[in-house]
Amino acid sequence: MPFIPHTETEIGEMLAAIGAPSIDALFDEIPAALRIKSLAAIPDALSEMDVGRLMQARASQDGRPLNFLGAGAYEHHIPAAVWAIVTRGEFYSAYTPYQAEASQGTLQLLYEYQSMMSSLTGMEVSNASLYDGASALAEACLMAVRAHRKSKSARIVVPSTLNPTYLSVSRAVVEGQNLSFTVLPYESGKGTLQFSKLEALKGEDLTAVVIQQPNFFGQMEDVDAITDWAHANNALVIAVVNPLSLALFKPPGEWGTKGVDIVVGDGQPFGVPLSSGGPYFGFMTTRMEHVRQMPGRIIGRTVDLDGKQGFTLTLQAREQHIRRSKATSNICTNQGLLVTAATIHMSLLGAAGLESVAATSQRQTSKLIEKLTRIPGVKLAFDGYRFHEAVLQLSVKVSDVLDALAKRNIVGGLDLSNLYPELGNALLVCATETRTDADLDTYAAALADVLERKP
Amino acid sequence: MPFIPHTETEIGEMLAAIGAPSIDALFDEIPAALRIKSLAAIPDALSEMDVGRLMQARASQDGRPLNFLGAGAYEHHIPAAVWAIVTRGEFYSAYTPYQAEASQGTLQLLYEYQSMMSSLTGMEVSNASLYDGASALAEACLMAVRAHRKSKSARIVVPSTLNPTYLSVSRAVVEGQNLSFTVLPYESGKGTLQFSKLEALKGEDLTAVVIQQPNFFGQMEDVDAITDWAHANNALVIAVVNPLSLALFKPPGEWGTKGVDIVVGDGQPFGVPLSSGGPYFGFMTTRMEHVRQMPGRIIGRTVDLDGKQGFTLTLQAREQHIRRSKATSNICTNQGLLVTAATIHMSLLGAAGLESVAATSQRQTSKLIEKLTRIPGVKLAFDGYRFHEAVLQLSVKVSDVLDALAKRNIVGGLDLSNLYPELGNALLVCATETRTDADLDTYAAALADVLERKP
Amino acid sequence: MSEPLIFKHSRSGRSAVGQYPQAVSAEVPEKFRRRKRAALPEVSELQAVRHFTRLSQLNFSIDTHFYPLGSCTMKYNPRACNAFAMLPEFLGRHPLAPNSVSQGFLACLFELQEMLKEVTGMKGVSLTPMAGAQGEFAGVAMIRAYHKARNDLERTEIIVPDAAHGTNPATATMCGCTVVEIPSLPNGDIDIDALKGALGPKTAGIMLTNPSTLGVFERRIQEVAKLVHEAGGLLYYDGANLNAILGKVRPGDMGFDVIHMNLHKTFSTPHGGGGPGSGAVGVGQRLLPFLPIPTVGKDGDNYRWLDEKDVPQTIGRLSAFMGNAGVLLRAYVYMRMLGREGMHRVAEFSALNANYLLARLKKAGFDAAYPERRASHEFIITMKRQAKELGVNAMDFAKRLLDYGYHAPTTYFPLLVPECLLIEPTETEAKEELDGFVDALIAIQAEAEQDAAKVKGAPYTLPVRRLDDVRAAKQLDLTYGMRSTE
Amino acid sequence: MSEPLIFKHSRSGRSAVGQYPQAVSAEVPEKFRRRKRAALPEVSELQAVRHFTRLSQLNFSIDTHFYPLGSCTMKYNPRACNAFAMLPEFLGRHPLAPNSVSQGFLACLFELQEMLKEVTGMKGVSLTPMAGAQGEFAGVAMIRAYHKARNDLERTEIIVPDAAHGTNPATATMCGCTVVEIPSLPNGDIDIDALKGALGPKTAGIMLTNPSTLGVFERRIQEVAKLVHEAGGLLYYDGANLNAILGKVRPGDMGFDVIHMNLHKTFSTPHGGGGPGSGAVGVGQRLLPFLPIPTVGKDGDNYRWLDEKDVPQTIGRLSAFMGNAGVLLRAYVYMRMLGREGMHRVAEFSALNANYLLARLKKAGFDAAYPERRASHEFIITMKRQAKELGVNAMDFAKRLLDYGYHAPTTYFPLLVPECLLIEPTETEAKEELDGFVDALIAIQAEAEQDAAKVKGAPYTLPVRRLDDVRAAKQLDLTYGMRSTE
Repeated sequence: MPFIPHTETEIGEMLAAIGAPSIDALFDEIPAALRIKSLAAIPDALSEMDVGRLMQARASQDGRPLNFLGAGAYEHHIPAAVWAIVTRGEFYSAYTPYQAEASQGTLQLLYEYQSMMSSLTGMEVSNASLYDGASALAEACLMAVRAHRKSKSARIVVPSTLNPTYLSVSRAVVEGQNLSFTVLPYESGKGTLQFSKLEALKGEDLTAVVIQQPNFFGQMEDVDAITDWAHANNALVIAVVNPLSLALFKPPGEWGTKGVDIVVGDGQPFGVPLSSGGPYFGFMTTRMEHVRQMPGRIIGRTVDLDGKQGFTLTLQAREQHIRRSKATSNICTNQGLLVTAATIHMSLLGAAGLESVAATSQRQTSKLIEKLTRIPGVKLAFDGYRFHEAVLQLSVKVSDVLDALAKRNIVGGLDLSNLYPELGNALLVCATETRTDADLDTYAAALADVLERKP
Repeated sequence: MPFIPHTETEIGEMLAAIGAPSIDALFDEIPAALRIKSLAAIPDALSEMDVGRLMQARASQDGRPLNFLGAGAYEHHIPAAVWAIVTRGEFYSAYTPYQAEASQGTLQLLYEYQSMMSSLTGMEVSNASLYDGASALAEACLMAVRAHRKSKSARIVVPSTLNPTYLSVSRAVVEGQNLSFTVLPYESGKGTLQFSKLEALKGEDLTAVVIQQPNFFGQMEDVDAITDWAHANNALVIAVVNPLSLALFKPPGEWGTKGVDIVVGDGQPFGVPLSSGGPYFGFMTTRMEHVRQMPGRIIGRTVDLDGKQGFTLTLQAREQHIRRSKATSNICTNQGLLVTAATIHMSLLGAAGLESVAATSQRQTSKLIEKLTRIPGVKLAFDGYRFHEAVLQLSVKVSDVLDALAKRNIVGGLDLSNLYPELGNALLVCATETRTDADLDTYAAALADVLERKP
Repeated sequence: MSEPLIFKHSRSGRSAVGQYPQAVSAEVPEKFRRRKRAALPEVSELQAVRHFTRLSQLNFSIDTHFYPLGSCTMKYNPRACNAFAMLPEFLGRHPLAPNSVSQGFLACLFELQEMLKEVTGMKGVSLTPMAGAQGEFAGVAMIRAYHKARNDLERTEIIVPDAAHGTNPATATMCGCTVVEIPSLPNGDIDIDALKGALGPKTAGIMLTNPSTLGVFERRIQEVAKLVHEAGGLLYYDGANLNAILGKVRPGDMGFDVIHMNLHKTFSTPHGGGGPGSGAVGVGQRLLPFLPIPTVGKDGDNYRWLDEKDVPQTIGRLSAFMGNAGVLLRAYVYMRMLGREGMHRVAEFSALNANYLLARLKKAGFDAAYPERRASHEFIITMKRQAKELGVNAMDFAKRLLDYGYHAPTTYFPLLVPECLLIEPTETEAKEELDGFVDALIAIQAEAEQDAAKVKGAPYTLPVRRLDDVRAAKQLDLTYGMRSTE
Repeated sequence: MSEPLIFKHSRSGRSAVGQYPQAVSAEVPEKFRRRKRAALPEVSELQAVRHFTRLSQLNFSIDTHFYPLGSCTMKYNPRACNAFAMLPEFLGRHPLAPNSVSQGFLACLFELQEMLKEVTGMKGVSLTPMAGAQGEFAGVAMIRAYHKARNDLERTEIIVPDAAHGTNPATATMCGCTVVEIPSLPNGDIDIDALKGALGPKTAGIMLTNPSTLGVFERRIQEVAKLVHEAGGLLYYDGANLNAILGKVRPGDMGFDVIHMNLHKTFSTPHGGGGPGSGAVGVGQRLLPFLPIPTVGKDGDNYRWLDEKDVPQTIGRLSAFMGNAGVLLRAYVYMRMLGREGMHRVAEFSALNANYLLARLKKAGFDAAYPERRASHEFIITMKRQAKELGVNAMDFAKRLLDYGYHAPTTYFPLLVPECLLIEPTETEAKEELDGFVDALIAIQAEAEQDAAKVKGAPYTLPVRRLDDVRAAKQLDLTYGMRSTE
């Protein structure tokens, strides 16, 4: 029996000890009418070899196309050491560290992670992760409502340059809690927040303003001005950031004169493979004054009976298993294993390494834009400084182009025409440090062919 | 600097402590004329990402053809757990267990391995591995000469159905030691040792007779008769076996009336990937009476100062680091990591699992023979009972057929026409449990096409 | 054994330089430029590998220890699930890649949806929730959406038994509902009279797990379902305890309208030291229109993502992409390896192990919380007597077990049994492991009788002794450098 | 911590059944049939995983501990080397697959040959030897073949310094040669007069490592080479200590005719708890015709195996296929990651670490065996004084170091320095690791002075205390069941 160690002899001995005539008798409290007759739709068991063959066939079917898609999930080099360690049984198959003494490995690692993320974002404290970047933003909105006691509106201002999915998820998650979102448009030609629309809200009760930097288009927002405006208007500021970009760019803790209040984002660029969208992890950092409003696990350093340093879950009074209906969030399981990957990744790269990865990604994207915009029928949608993504406008329908590129084994970017119809045939592209110059040429040649309708 | 942790500050501090003006000064005892000027032929360093890309390109170039080659290296399913554990740093990056107290994991595992191999081969003791099956046979021949004090000839009888490479390697390794090999022919149409040729040696001083079971053609030899004849004629018997086959077949310890004296073989079928030929590992088991003549590391169970069970290298007096020029072999490093894989593999499969793998492999080979010999121009070279390999005779030159199959992404088997010219266009094929019925059909269809000279 | 913080290995200028491209610097306008590098460690590759390898060795885990943590289903995580989910093509697949280069991946997800429908008796499944708690959220949000769609706007009360997981009431609150708690009877069943009293025109639904967290099966579940449905409410099944009934009885057949499944429990994806989990949801006919997106549909031979256009009444998206996709692949591999017969065996052998362990502990003199009931896949013993007579409480037993090489059971949950240990052995543990655990508890009991202080001082053999949680919460030290200590 | 033998977890009828095909039985004629199954363990997959994971934790290793084992070059084994050598295409490649589907693999091997030629100053390389000892064998066999080919049949003596690795004389014997041992001078150099005395018409060659196992560079190597060559002999370089000179000086330039390289030392492939290693050999012009086969050649853009037809005078094959191919891929990846500049750094920083450690230990009062000499990548301290004055010998220091969390240096080798510790820190260790090691030795010295018995009783904190090796050899217990004990 796969994964079941019991021998016939042992089953007999165990039933005798229980005093039950059969295994079936152990279910005698279940009404007979409810008992399952069959599970006809479940196939027969496969051996590991056969499943392996099946999964390899499925994987090969999808292949490994050359990827120029970002939009919240980025292909970066992951050191071989990262997952060799992450998948060690002691990390991989451990539970949440409720028994601190038997979980010091995980706990110390999480404390180290909190230290790194706090420094990277320029904030004071970090939790030990949330599910992903999108749901982290939802949690941040709820947290802002709790933290900003003076604001009664529960009204959150978001720019339309925020990743649209992040807004969708936030709406879905806060649905039952009477929050409202006010979406502000972007400046056409610039692809950044139309500041005048923000200023028009002056004097209204706003709980928080969300800023994504770089924004969904890859453009850099004037975060200092927005942060200062929000604070001047008694709103908290929630920053949504790509953590890798912080190797180059001013951390949210230093935006404006006071810095932001809550920082969230997706930790995927740090050691987490694209992996069809998950598991990734959301991060959240904040100021010390808000720590008791922060959702998710938090690890603290303390001492043991002998005065020796040790690590433990702390501030558990916020959490569902203690506070139940009054908890700051229902979050329970989070994304510990991915945080393990990210912590090892950050340790291997260091600030210098992340800086180099970010700069190289930015450079490769610049080169890509240069190559692609030389093709007739391709132009850049926005001016201004950007990180490693850009919006292009094509002469023809984007979905057709992407289909044609896919046939050439290229994933060409994200079609923005449904999300931002005003941009026309808009395509969001990305190149990271994993894309060589030759890769960029391959893409440019393919795109030129496609636009010229070559076969 | 890749893999070098020294900072500029530290280098300065360290040189100061040494009292040397520069790192270069540390080499001042080397005659200046000898110092390297440059290493022009070594390319510049690549980052891990770039090496990864290069290696993936090299790997993809070779692809993953459908394989029907055996001939001493066999494709079997390896449980995912095996290499997940083998590559744990504690096994992967440890040294030979000279400091027993700090190496109990490796030592206990090797003791378990010795126990398993002894039982599998029906012998009393096992060493902790040799390099591979071929060199293990060479070591066995040398050992037989040491163990058989009454024989003065150092003459080893081998059947021509022994893996020809094993004989080549043995010749090369014993070259300096005055051993001689007498090669006996096989029975045509049967592919097994011509027993009359063995009987013709009656009365001569033979040190040992080698028997491979199943033999290189996949045919089963009459091992009982050969073993008894050898013993009756005062020769030792060295068995060369595929360890997987022992799940089905009588172990060498039970061949004839007394069993053989030394058993060797390649452990590759137990959890070791094909991997272009290595690293594999050679195994060797023997009777207790010969243990002091056995080459290689041996682990023993003992107790510590507190009487607690522990494991340690033992009988080291045989080895080169103690005996130097009088050692039983110069072997030092062996194949510990592969033994680790094999021990986990054997534990996961158990005797029942190995039996099933062996039986399925044999069945798939039978099916393959059936399918292939239905093709005009293909016939079976030998009658008789076989394990999971077979010799086919083709109507055309084998190397051309193999080239054509390779273009169809099939590795079709081993061309025997140089090794056994008397067999004509002979091809050695193999199918293990990893080959599905559909795979066999793919091969049969391709071979039919090739023989019909279809494109 | 202990290991310094990674920051202690850090030296300015040190780095694992092979891990990143060299000699590129970005031209960042001053207004965006970071002024001071983040205080990340500067270590060599060896130092990082050694540090984290050593840290890992400080953990207990399934791969090293018996881990009978009630309500958590710590069973063997097959290595094949990890190996096959981590094939390079799967790891490299971008979540937004076109369907045309995603058919292999989508096929796995579609088939997983189908298999989960079959084992739960539900009509539709969405795999997107990223953890049990998010699955719960999705479940209650769908119940809310259902009532709203019917314009039944007063239904905002969610009934929750007092034994429920803390996530249940927390989720209800998150969904804007009011929680109505009802008591359990002394035999562990729901107090049906209390339920009747709680039901009414404001009832949105009830959240149950069956078997309950008390480790016993709610025998009158059909009556409960009838009552709730008659009152206009829906039934939510908390799948945390699904392992207990997998292949034996289906939540859909019991009358539940929605279920979340913890794939990291019942379907053995790893817990990873606190996630990732996966909280797939299954629904009956009534809630089909509200399933969270995306799900995977099949048109002819083609798989494709289903989104707002296909499910216009959806409660929406819960993650940026497709939830914990890699976890889903692991669960898929697990279910294919178990197959039909294997599904039945999960409940059978987890129940056999739990009932055997309970029988042996009762015989050894320990007090079962529900001695007259069958154990499900888990059961509760209470140390109330030991706490009172010997001054050794459940936590002391738990900590001392660590010294014996066993992870502690869940302690002090469910809240309504005093000094409780909730014990769940799972089906993948061998009899001798259970026997060893019983022997350890017997030995600790003897220690408690002879030398209570010894037990209360445990653990002694772990990397640290008992930690000062009060200090941790009062003198917050949450990042390196926050406090001057060490 | 300890773990029972796997056989203790075994129960008749238990198995990890998902790992093999079901329900096939072979029809085996009675004369071939196995009558009784082998006594392999019968365990579940979880039990196997847990058992071997726990066993692994009983080991010291590079990934967990500083491992200054002299003569063994225990440096960091980059994880990338393993990851890229284990790409599925490489793992699945059959050794006898046609060249047409092997070009990627062959390219790696060809380039590795070329790089090894460059760093050793040799004219040809064969990668086939599977370990250092087999490389040595190949080297001496080629020397023998060379003399035979010239019909110079009397040359059967191999000169070996007394400080040589045990494999050197053992290899010479294996090749049918006679060993002539020559002494070292008190300063660690070879006694040139003794060498002159040993050289003659029977001289086949000399086996040297430089720097020698005494940790010092043989300064008169050019004179040695001249003398040996003039006497008609050839020079063999034992590459065990190549790490000390990599990128600084090349054996070919020193006058050596043949070298073996321990790829598992200098080129950082893992030691694996005792292998696999790889003992590639390099040769100068004279020995090119004798290289063991197969090697990899290049015709135009095509790589192909070279065999007997290409190298008719070859000493032959040393392994069934191509030696430890997977190890070669790891070495290839390592060399590509280091690149040209990285090669130079290997010797530089291993020498820096060794000389720093030596300086600190001398300053702390320990006795260097060759205090006036530069250390190479390793050096020797002797505990002769401590053994005499305190009764605490080198082994006691070594065992006590384990308690301090450091693997012991090599003890009692080379044989000619009494009570010696041969210490090799390697270039991948950080200064603070070296400082910690010095502090530990100082602390042990203090312990030895105050309480010698404490040091002599070490280790105390490992899975076992000092083992009874005499009992192990006298009451042989080599397989489970051989003795009744436990």
